[in-house]
Amino acid sequence: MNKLLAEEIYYDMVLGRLFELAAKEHYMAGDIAGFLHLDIGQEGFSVAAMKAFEKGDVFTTYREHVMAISRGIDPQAVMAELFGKASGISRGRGGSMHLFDPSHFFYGGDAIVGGQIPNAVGCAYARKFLGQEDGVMVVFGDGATSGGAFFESLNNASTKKLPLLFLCENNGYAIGTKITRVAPFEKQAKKAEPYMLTMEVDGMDAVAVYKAVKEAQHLIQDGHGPVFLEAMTCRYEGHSMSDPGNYRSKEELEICKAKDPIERMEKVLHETYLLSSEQIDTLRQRAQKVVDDAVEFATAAPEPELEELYTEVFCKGCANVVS
Amino acid sequence: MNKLLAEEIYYDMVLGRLFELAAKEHYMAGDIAGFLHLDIGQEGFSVAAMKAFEKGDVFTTYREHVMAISRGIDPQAVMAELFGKASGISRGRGGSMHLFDPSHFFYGGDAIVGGQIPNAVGCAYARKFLGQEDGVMVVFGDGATSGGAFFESLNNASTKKLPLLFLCENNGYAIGTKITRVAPFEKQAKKAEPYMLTMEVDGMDAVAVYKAVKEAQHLIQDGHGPVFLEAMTCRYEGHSMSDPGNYRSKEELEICKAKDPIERMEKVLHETYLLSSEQIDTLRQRAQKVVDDAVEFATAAPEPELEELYTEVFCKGCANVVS
Amino acid sequence: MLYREALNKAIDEAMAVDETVVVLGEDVGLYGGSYRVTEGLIARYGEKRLIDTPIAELSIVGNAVGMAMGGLRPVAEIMTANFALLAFDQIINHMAKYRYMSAGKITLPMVVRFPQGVSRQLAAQHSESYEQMLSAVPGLIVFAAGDVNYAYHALKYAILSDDPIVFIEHELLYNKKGEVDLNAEFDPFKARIVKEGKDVTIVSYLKMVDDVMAAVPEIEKQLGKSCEVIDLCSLNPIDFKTLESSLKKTGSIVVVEEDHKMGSYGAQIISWAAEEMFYSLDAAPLRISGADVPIPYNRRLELASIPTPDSITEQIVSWAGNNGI
Amino acid sequence: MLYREALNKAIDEAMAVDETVVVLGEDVGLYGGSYRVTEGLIARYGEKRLIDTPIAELSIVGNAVGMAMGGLRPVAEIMTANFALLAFDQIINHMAKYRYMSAGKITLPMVVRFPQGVSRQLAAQHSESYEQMLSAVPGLIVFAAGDVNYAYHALKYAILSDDPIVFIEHELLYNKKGEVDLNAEFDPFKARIVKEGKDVTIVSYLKMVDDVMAAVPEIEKQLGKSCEVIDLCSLNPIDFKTLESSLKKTGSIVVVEEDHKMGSYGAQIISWAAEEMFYSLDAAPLRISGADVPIPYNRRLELASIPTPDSITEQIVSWAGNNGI
Ligand SMILES: Cc1ncc(C[n+]2csc(CCOP(=O)(O)OP(=O)(O)O)c2C)c(N)n1
Ligand SMILES: Cc1ncc(C[n+]2csc(CCOP(=O)(O)OP(=O)(O)O)c2C)c(N)n1
Ligand SMILES: [Mg+2]
Ligand SMILES: [Mg+2]
Repeated sequence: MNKLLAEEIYYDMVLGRLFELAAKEHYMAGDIAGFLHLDIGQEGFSVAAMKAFEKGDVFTTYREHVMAISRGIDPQAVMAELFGKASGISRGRGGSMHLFDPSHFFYGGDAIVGGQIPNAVGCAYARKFLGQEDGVMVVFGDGATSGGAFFESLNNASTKKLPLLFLCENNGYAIGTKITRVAPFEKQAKKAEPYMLTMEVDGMDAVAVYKAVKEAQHLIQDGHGPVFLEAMTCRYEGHSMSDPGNYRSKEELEICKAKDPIERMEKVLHETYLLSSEQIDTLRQRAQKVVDDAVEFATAAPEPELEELYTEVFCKGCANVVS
Repeated sequence: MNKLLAEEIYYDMVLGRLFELAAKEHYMAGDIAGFLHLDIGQEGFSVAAMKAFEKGDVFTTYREHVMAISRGIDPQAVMAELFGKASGISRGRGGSMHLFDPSHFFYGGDAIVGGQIPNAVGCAYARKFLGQEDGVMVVFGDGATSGGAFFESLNNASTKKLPLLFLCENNGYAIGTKITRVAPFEKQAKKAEPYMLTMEVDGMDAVAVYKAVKEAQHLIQDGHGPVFLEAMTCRYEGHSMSDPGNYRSKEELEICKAKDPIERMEKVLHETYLLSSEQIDTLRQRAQKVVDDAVEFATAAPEPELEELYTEVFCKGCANVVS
Repeated sequence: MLYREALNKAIDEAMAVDETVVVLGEDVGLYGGSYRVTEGLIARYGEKRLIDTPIAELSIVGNAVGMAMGGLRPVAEIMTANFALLAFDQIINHMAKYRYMSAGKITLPMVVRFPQGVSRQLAAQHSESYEQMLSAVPGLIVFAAGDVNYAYHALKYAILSDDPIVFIEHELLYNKKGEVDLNAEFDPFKARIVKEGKDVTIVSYLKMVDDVMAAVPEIEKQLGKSCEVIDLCSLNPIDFKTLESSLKKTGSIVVVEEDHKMGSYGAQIISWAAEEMFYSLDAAPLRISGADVPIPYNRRLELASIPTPDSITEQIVSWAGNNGI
Repeated sequence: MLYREALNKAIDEAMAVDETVVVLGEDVGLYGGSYRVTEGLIARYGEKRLIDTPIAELSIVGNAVGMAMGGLRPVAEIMTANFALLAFDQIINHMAKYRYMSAGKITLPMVVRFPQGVSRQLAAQHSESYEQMLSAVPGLIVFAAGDVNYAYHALKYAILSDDPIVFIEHELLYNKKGEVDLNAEFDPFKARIVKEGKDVTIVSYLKMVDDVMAAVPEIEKQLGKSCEVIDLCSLNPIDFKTLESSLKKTGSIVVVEEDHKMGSYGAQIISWAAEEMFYSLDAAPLRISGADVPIPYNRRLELASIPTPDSITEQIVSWAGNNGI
């Protein structure tokens, strides 16, 4: 990883953290509603995965703000979406859980746990069919690894040797349920073993995640078939803003926070890339500015017109055809 | 296996074969309709599994006539069900695919591929909860091992260490689709490896199936948790009466028929248990008589009354309650 | 008592009287349920009876069916209606049919409960209503709890009954307050006359009952007529008797429902009225429903996609004008 | 040409004009489809475009959604309606909603097709109809092919259109004969007037259109009135214009459908007639539907569970008597 990239990753992580903190603040202020799932603690994972999987398509879940931004979607359009505004990336119709941007090959934002995985399989089939060799990455949580959609996808992707990276973000919890209470083992990669190569990485270490995803993408691009990569992470906040998170002990949370991916990356910048504290600070300030601008933009952005309610439901032609 | 049991298994296999042949005949004569899935070629598997899994609950699929009979359900009630008669085991409402008899702990006859598997998981939970230690066996085809219901069940049964035997009847085909064309490997037990002990058996060898199922049942009764047993079999007929079965070559079918489980068991009776040809013939004749009686019974049995259309839909009380 | 407390009480009491009652679902145990309906129960009844499941709705219902076959009385919770779609095969092909297909040999004493409807900006994948689909499945009883008293009595009835029952709750009702009348005889199949009236029959259920009641004073004021408001309670079977008497009295019927209009549950009620009560109708029936769109996130759009007290008032008043009421 | 041949021709021609059209489903490739709809296509277009899938309906639709996102035009076949329940999450939460949720950024040019209905003694898990459920989902177009000409034109339209479309066939129509009119302009959204008449409007779709047509001569004879028979064709959106003109002419409406009555698709049509056309109705509308029971195996019971030409005649004649028609 060169210095520029390391900086970029660090910058995106900070941007992600600050974005999430702003989202939290504006949720509490009532500017954002619905379910808001913060990615705080997992920025290293989210950012590094997006940076490493350079080209190709990405499918993910409702916990996707940081990924969306790191994928290149304008933070203003993301924040405006959280605010439900017409300038949002989904014109205020999707909200926090449903950020979509095909121009960035980002089909994120499925709120049915595991539901995006078969979609990613189909997309991988399509891309291979069309001779597009970049591959597809699907991100999902540990909670998704017990549902039929996930299992069917392992089987199908493996049968067809599809260029698909299964990237499991294992933060140990599905809302309040510890994965080990509802699965026979702790690491879910085991479920993929009959079907494909599996790998594990420390999801709190952005550099490691970057390398692992890069390696996996090369494998799938080389026609190796699907790969399963599990990243052990942890989230600092409750599942969503409506979850107080009482099921985790203070100690558990402390251990988790001690691995903070941003601090870790900061150390890397210092020690490996010899950035000064001032240089790092400049990056932070730049990120803060972007977040502040995003909030300002979102605040000022217009509400969707009421006519928006009825657009893009049916085909454009239908109404005429019938009448 | 003692002689009596060997005879019994052989007798049930012949009974099964003759029953299926009679069903086929009466389907062609128009006495039976709908989908009729014959078990010809697989009788060794079906009978031995039922005999071995003595107590406990059995869940299975639409290809279940032979299992039902071997489980102890009166062949007359089964044949009458195929004829759609009021004396049928499901009073003519279920037909060939839906034979149920809780008094024999037989919840067979689900026609949604894989649909019975989560039911069996739940039943195993209930039995364990209630301190009933016989265990549950769920039978399904190779075609069921790609669907979400199956996978979720492996995971759940394993997490809860349930007394459940997953018995896969792998006859290599799901209707016209060879399993190897739609799965990454030939033997489906591999899919269960992350979750439980897996075993394989020659499904054309009744003695081997008997032993394997016995062993598996002991394991699950001993609190070992779920076990997966895969039996390699083959069916002689098309998938159902409406399938001409053109997707299999003559040679493939010949190879398959050369392993005939009945002939094989006959040899065992001769060689190990020293039965004479006459003794074997007597068993055959006895079976033929039972099948003939079943057909006669089914033919003579009354059609259900038209009022039957509306019984057992809602609770008995509802109508009154509302009125 | 709050609606969610009433549900909790119903489950608690059913578990106390019958040891075979078990609850399963995502986060129902340690977490106490995402809407706190099962709070505290795991402490009382243990992990074997409060079963936290992984996120696998097909299995939640599929296992419940098997548990019922194996001698238990499972109460399955699906976290939100939308996820119930993953279990539709088990609900419709299994839960609803085993009794009939087996000629009554199999009974399934089980309940599947879930919250549905438009809450607050949960967007398209978390805001749906499925009474339309599930009430149309022969073999299922479908209850919809519109108030605290019904929530308690009907859920307790459902758990202890031998029938497969779908029990629908509404996302926005969990903190609704109300009384539970423990002395009254209770019939969960009976519609509830929320308010008597003589000129217009308004039929509703779940949260829309509250919205109707919020609209009624203004409607009555503007029209100078009185409305009879009925909470259907049991969506299948339907208490047509109660509807019939009301309709005979008023000569008109309005259905108010939150779900999309096209093919809605309310169409069944209007269709019944037109088919069976045609000559008692003095006016065209009216159906007030949600818009035929997936539910949008933005609050203005969201509110525009469902009936509100204001839009109910407006539509009824304008309808009354057009129909000479 | 047979109905199944018309479907085959539609798929074949769509595959020929657009290389991104792919077909996926169980036994659609080598086997040629369990109702022979895709027969011969694998020889022409190869395994990459005729994709035999394992038995995993959720993935069949879920993969099709992803294929459409990735640049293909998938045509997914579900072997029988009942199994589509396993894919309801993908159909309803994904296929129907991605366009709206993404504010139009994602388009899903895809078709999900399946046969439904009561065939011949296939019993409760193989005899169902889901137009009631699927027509109620905003974002999905639902076509129901009642004849050979429509089967060809509407399927070809569906495959080449950019909308997510559910295409419903009927188990008993595959061997139905008919002409395909290749010259006519074709509008898949338009209802088809199967027979003109002036006294009674009978609305139907899929196989029931044939049963209605079989009943009509006797009905007309007994009543001395003439019936207008309409095949809806597009179940969502509905061609209300055609219904409206007919109803204005006849003053009465009968819906005939195979599905269970409770909450049926036809309730939507009757409800519309009562709400929107009340003052044009001279008689109570009539809905003739299947019984509210899972479909039994026994042939007599099975026939008793659905409308037949005889029962249609009987019900319409007795209704006409009661309503002074
Ligand atoms: C099919 C389905 N079931 C249940 C839910 C409710 N739900 C939303 S997120 C969630 C937990 C998911 O956990 P995990 O996959 O580990 O992701 P994380 O939130 O930890 O990132 C649940 C149960 C849902 N959205 N979809
Ligand atoms: C969910 C579902 N999908 C499709 C079908 C149609 N179908 C019936 S049997 C069958 C093949 C099953 O094959 P397998 O499980 O190997 O059992 P076998 O018939 O070979 O014994 C299929 C696809 C079904 N009944 N259920
Ligand atoms: Mg998690
Ligand atoms: Mg098979």
